[in-house]
Amino acid sequence: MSGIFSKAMARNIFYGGTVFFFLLFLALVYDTERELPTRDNRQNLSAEVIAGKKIWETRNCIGCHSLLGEGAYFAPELGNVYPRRGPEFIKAWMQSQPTGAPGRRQMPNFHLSDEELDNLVAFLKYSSEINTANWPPNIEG
Amino acid sequence: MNTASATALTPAPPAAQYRLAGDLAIWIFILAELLAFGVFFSAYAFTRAHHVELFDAEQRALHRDVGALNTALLLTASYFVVRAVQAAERFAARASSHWLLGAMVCGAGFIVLKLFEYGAAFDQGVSLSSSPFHMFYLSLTFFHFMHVILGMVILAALWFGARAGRYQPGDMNGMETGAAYWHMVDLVWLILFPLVYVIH
Amino acid sequence: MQYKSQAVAMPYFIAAIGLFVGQIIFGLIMGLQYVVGDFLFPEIPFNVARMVHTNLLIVWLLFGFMGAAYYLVPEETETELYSPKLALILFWVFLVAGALTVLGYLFVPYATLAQATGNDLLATMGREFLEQPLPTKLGIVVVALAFLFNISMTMLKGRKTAISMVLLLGLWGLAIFFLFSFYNPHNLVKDKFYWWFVVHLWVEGVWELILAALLAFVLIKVTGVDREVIEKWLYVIITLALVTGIIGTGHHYYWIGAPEYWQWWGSIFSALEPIPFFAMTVFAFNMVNRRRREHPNKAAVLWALGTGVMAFLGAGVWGFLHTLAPVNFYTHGTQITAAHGHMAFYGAYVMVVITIISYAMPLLRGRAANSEKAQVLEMWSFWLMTIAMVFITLFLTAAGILQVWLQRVSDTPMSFMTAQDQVALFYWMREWAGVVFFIGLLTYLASFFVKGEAKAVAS
Amino acid sequence: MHGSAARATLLWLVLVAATLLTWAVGERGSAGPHVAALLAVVSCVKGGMVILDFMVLRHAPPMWRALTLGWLVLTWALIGLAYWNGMPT
Repeated sequence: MSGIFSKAMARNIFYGGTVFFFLLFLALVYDTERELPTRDNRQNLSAEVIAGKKIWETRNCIGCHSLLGEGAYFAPELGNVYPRRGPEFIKAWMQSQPTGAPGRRQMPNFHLSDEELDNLVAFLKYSSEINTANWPPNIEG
Repeated sequence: MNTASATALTPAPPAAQYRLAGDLAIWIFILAELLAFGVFFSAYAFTRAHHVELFDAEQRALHRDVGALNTALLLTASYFVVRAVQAAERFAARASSHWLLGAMVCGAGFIVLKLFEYGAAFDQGVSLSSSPFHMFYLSLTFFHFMHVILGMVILAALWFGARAGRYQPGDMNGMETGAAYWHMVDLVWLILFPLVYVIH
Repeated sequence: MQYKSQAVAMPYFIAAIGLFVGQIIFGLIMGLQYVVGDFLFPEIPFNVARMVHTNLLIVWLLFGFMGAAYYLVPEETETELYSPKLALILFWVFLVAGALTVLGYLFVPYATLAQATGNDLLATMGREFLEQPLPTKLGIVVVALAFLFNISMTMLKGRKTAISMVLLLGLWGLAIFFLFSFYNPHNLVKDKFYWWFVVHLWVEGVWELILAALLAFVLIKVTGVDREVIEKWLYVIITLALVTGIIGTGHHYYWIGAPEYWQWWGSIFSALEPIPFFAMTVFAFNMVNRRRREHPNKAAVLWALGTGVMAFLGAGVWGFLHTLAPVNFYTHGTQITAAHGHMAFYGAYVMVVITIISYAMPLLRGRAANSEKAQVLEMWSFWLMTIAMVFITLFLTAAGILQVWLQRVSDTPMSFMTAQDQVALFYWMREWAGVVFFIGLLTYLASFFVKGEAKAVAS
Repeated sequence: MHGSAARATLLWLVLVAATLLTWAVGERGSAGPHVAALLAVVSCVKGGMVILDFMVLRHAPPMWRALTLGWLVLTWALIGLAYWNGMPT
């Protein structure tokens, strides 16, 4: 017999350890909330950007694309598409979909109005100005 | 027959018998914690290698006196905990609870000094994002600080237990488990202090 | 089956398996769209297929968890379920809500669906895995609360074991963290930050409690090892899981605008995340080796051991591969992530649900274990699906490494689509592995219908 | 197995004295590999005392002694390696 191993102690350590690390996590979350204003580009959250985010969501863009690396990996990263392609290209691209090229991946046409396109572009511009610790490694995303 | 039962009742000589003081569950937990701290310490050291001058300069600005005093407080608390365990092992529950109280006073002293140190640091704009050194300084000491607080909670539980006469020879698991955790908190600080406050 | 009310688990298990089939069919569609881009376009665009694929996965796992709870809790608490009728009503509510949601995805344009379901009142849609319309999200909350009420009331009136407590804790955590799906701030960084409170704190937090509890339950039953031994190891394993997993959330905060110290906190703690999975594997094998009885249900034992190994490989090893910030800088948002996601979900959650189904279903059908023939077929399906998943993961990993190399590391980086064309061969191989997986799944289905000499219920 | 009070007191005195030494080195501002090595050794000795005597691992199964003492030495070895890496060449 090299020692004791009791269920009650294992249980106490589970509850204690969980509470401990959850509190630690909350402390870090609290600090993050304080630090975010310097990084998250909130000063540029205009009405257009907010409207653009909603268009982004209601067209389920994340189902093919990634944004800051999160989402699906079927189509290009869009967190930095604004500096990569520029606003006019983005709008023209959206309007010319789908390409219909046989065998190629297809993007639906969402029939966005000019205003909606501008909002979406504003959202993508705002997203590209978030401080992401220099991610992605290069402009191709 | 009689010989056999007599042998079973006589404990084996202690030296010949290995025994882990404290519950196996806490030792697994301690190992996991030590691993996390060990990786964190190494991360500090390897990051320092890239920013030697910054680390050395900002390290000089820390309160070494407070750090050293805190080391002494933790060591004393650990010593008191040892005495508390020893007292409980000779049926001296009252003495044991007094030693534990002493350990908690030392722990509280650590916490007060640490809060003072943090207050001064925050006033100077030190934050997790202000520099790599500050990131590690705050992360490591705060992670440890929370361990001290948890250790205090455990010591308080032991104190109540000791006063209720819960620990005695043959029934030391709770006390030894709590003691092992507290010593771990001490052990980690014995690396943290020279590493973060002194070595450059 | 010792308690009559355990029978409500059966429809849950059947629904789970049915939706699993649906999930895999949509997975095959997506896999093909990766290489034949216009396949089923415009009828089922990729984003719709993906939404169905991932949402079906979540819903069928939830069906599995709920069925498992209805089966397990009466037996653990040694009392009948508080309300079997409520359990059956919830089953139909959840099934109909789930089916309507999927039909909505398939037949209504997403923007129209959003408008029709009140997304303008509270915008929660269009975020990965949380695409469900508002009524569905609310329905999930209602069903979850009623389910938890039923289970908690059952627990209150019966014996409280460690296994049922841990399971309950996991299920409550699941419901509570889902509430973050209603929080969708305009600020993209905060949106993403708290989105992980649902996703990460589910799969690398509270779901692990459910996983460990289910595994512990089945191990007690099939090995006959002392409950005391199994339950204390259960506690140790879930302690390690949460100690590493909670702060491990940080590995999602490297590149989404959160402060940079998360790179350290996230790397250090998530680097330790394989430990609990390793412990679980060792634990499962250890218990089976120390078994005190030969349970007639060999297939369930195989699934239980498989869960340990595959969870360790998928969640532990494949997670570790890209969790350190300097590596993740290059791999974030590539096929490496997809590789990890597939094997981790299969190894940890799919397999544990199949484990409990494999153990409980014969008992629900009035026998200790299925016939030898049915079990052999089920074990074939185990190997087919598991090996296929290993290959899916390997091919996606290969695709990912190549993608990272061409698109991220190279001095002259390729554009996304150019790089995708370069790795098409791996996508083809992944699709074929997917077909094998589907064959394995069909084999699994078939194993339910194989007749033969059934093992009688052990007295 | 928890030793005598006198031994514990002696260990405590040694530990506090060693802390004073570390503090004094810090106050003098001494730097360089020799100083770092000295402080590492002092820390290892102190840690060893806590592990073997306070945590009573002296009487524990060898595996546990190896794990804890090994952790102490390995951590300092890694720190030493990093220190050496950061030295001006």
